[in-house]
Amino acid sequence: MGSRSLGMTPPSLRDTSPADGGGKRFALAEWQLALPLALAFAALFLAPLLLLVGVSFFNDDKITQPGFGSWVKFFGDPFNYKVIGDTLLLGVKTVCATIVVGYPLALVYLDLGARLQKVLLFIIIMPLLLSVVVRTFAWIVVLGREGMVNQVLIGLGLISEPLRLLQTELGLVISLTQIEMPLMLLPLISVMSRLDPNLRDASAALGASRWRTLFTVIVPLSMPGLVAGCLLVFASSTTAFISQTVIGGVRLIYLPLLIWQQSLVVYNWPLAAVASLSLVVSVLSVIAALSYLGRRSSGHLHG
Amino acid sequence: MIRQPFSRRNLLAGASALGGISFLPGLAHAKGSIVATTYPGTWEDAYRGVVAPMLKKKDDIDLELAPLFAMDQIGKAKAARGAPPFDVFVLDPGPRIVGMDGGLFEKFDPKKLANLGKLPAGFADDVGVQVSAQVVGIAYNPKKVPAPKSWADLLKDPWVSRLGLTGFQTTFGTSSLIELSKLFGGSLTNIDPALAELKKVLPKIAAVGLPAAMPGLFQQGQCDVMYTNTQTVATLKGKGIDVEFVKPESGSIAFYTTMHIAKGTAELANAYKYLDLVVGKEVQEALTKPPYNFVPVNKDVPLPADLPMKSLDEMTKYVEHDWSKINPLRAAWIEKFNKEMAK
Amino acid sequence: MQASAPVQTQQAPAGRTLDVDDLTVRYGSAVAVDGVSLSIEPGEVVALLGPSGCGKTTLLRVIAGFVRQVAGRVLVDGGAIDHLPANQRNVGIVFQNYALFPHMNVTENVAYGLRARGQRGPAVEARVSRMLDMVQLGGFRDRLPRQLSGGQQQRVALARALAVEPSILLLDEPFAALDRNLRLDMQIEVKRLQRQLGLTTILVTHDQDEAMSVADRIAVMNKGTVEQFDTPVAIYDRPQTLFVNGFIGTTNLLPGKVIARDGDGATVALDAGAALHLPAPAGIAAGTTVLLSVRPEQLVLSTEATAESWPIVPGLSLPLGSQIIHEARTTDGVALKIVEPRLRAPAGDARRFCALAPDARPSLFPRSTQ
Amino acid sequence: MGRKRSLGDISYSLVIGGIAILALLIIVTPVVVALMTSFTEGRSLKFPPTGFSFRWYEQLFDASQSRQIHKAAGNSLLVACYSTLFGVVLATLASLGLARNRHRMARVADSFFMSPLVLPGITFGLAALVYFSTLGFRPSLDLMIAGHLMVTMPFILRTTTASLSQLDPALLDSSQSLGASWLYTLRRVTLPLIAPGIAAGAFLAFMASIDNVPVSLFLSNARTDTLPIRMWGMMESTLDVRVAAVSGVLITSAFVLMLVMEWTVGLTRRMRD
Repeated sequence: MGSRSLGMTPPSLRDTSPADGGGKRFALAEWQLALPLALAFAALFLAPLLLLVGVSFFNDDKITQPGFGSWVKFFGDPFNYKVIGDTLLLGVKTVCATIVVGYPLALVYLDLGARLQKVLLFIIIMPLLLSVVVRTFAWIVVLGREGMVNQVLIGLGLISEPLRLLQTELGLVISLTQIEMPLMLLPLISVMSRLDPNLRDASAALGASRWRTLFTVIVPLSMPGLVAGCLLVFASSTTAFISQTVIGGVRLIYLPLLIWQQSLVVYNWPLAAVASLSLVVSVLSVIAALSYLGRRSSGHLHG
Repeated sequence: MIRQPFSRRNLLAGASALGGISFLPGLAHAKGSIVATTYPGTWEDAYRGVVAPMLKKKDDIDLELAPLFAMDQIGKAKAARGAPPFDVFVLDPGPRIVGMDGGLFEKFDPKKLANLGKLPAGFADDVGVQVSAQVVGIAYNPKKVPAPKSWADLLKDPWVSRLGLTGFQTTFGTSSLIELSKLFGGSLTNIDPALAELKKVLPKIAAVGLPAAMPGLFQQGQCDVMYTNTQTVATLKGKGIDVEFVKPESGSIAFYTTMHIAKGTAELANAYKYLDLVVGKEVQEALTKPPYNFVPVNKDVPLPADLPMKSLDEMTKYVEHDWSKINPLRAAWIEKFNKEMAK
Repeated sequence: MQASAPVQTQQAPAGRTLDVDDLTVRYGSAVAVDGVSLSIEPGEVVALLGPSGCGKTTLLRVIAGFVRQVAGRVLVDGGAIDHLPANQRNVGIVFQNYALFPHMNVTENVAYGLRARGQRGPAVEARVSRMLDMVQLGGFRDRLPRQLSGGQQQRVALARALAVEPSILLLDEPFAALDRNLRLDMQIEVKRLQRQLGLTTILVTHDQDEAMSVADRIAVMNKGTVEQFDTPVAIYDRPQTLFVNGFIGTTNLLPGKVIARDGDGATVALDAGAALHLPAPAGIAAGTTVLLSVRPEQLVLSTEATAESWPIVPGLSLPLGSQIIHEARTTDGVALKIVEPRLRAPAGDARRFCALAPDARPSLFPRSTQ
Repeated sequence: MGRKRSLGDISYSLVIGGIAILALLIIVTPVVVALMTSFTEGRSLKFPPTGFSFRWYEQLFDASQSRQIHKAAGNSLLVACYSTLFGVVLATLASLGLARNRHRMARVADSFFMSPLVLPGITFGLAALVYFSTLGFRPSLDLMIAGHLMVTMPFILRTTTASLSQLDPALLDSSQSLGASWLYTLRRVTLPLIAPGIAAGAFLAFMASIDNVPVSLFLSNARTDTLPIRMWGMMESTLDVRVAAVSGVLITSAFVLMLVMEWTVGLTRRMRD
């Protein structure tokens, strides 16, 4: 759309070197500055991924017999479907949890003054910059059988036996909620703080309750941010290998664990390649679907 | 060897120039370095704490340790295809056979060990050298649960609800599960009964973890009973954790741990120096002491009193498994365990 | 009036001539500038005037060297500059938003062009001081652009463009971002500087008042072509196309038909109900339907009917400063605006007839068939 | 105001406020807990910590006892510095070339370069291992730098492209018509103005590299262990209390770095937009 009508500057041709004086100039097109990155990208990113696709079409772990054996083996096993399903489901659960917990925080952010907003934003971003290992470690201490949560709950007399939180999906989702929350909040806050503050006042002046305003005005208008957040959280939580194994243990099997076992424990590269390509395809297709919905909803809003 | 895009030394020089990390002692240039694997946990602590400083002092060689279980080492080495990621393996009997079959080891020349004479006959061959013995049994927290008596107790209350379970990735896990299986009609090559029994009590089991995670889970109180080796128990005790070792009624499992030189290593001479040091009296004696409690192989080092055996001759009284029969089945077992134990 | 000769001032350096020769620019399939030719005299100020998208900015950018033409030439003092990149054309340019470097103070901004040419030392400082004195900003040398008002920013932009002694000065909507009062001051200021330096200048604007007050000549552009290139007065009084007529000033368009021709004149029967004898261009024959264009101040109201007046229905009257604007409607439904000095206007709406003022110079255009 | 607060509005404040507080707790608690446990006197990780001491920090900073951790930290810093450095050069060049280019191919290339952000890290890690070992390379720091470069470069590309597209094109045009060469314009105008964007991106890339597990996991060996891998090992096997001390150091340095970045380049603003 916009890019066509604005597509005025031809893809190149700002002169660069005046070194040549008059006459013929050696003109380095500006886009060629992207070539070094393009080369690095091709050699270090695309080539490995293509090779991985190639490796998946071998039958044996010594990579000598080409064929579809690994694909047949992986998708012939119903267990793997369950693993894929569980992985995607974990992503969905984490997304839901971050929305439920994160959205109100974004609302509160909107009501704060500029100074407090800055502080809150700082707090929100901080975990993002903390090592995942550190955060996961912290959750072991918090969620453990003798950890903080259980001690508090027992201390309050709410439970007599410690809850089992580590090595359960509940514990995993809790810890992922913290780890992924910034990814949800940043796009959400970005979109919400661009909303016209008068909208809420207008809604209130028209007699809508705050709940009504929330669901009929704010939520629909913040949809693009929400979708962007969901996308990031989903992509990140389905592949959060460290948290999945350390908090989840080995009874909860998700694709990353499977890939790790196949590649670095059993050392069946073709099968690991199949598993990781399945991870890519399934995660990316959910993401594609989400962003399609996001585009539709934002198209809806902005005509 | 493969030429690297930019030399390591350049990088390190650059790194110290970048400031802030120049205090790192690792940057001091040593005469040589060697990468050896070690098992995570006690082995890692012991080799870092005892062996590495001795090797540095004696031969000015930097010992880099890669904590990996035996199967992982084999996997990494196989994957590297001729460019071994480390110079020396430490392996249990099963993976040792896999490594031999895969041609992962340099032919070993026992005569290059100055300490060869101190080892019992047959402890060094053209594959590698035995450096310790491991004893596997049950560890439990005496403050939380009574002492279990047999492998079967693990599946009964009160132990089962405090049990920490791990699969077939390790020798101690595999051996323990085989022993458990035998009690329910299984055999060396049939672990299905054990899995079937485990599955019945699965909802009660406190934790299922990666082998490396077990000591941590025990320490955190996530589980209070597990199968493991004597060294792990010793390490946990050393940290002030309530833990005791029991020998199951059907006997503890014992096996020798061996070290091997990786095929294609660039550090052949240093590897021999390292192995010679490991079986030497000094190291063996130090590792025998708490909190490491290794079973020594050097004839000059007496077995300490608190070990479960008095001399290496007793090894025959312990349960030993024929790994040439287990190995072909193991990959399938790992997968099976994953699937059966998955929620 | 004639197309004005360049205004020479005391010992000002002679400006350059600028010739644009049959210039065409395309963006993809769209033609932005379509065979434009202009000849600009030394020291002259020419305004490129037109609605947005008419190609005036593109023409400016071609002269500056930012955009490349597909055909035609640009010549300064008779020499083509098309092969030169923008940084070797020595063309000064002032942008609408001034484009001051936000991370540099006033001095650094003004010195930028000199430093970029490798000049250093006291000569640069002296030149910068002179420029800043010239734009009366000597006391603001260490301020950052964001610490200056809009007018001050514009003076800095001007000083920066002039510091490198450009051969041509290009002004791209330079007054658009200023408020009304400041705009007039700055227009005078720019004109003063331009006269003082004798710089050949091109001003791009969509504001006809600005073009009228600053430019010596105006090129009215529409859809990539120049519709008329003439002095402001000529453009106002004698628009050559309906577009120019409509774009410059306010006008009333009265439909009618030529009923007779004689020499330079024609008799036009207005649909509103009057027959007028007017000077007419040669191309309009008897029988042609035409539009008569009359400026609001060239119409008068009267109480009585004559052969040369037509009846109207009076509407609102709005006083506007010294003038008063009357709205009215002809009997065939055409809306009219009539302006007269407020003091001369009688109260009430007894005047129900409209006619041309005695000195009116209406224009006749053939009515397009569409 | 004078309007009476309805039941609905009160419930709104309670529910939204309550959940927001919970959210803050979830975000902050683990960080605080990790910090607290690092000062324990006990030899194992327990909460609440038993006693207060710096012993684990002392042990952590002791060169002989924690050589391996120092080495891993050194490796991490090295890999992060180099991959960020290369990333800054490559990504800045690329965004200079592409950010203002409206050509369709430029947009395609841009989204291509951003794709490592959504590709599961473990997949790329495996792919890189397969690729490099097929080419005959041993796992090494060099490979890790290459791998990290790919997964962290998008951060720099994103912030740099954003600040370039906020840069007024008239500034570049003016510079040019004032006689400045492309390079002079780059040096004096473009780079100074987009520098905060580059710096913010470089910071994010640096932190992402320091934190990276999936790529390091596949491309490291014992010589080239990185800090997170080392910590993961310590955390899994022995739950060494030094993990808490390392966490403490990391939390503190991340906090300080963030403050510095906030003051110098307005980090939070850049991450919000």
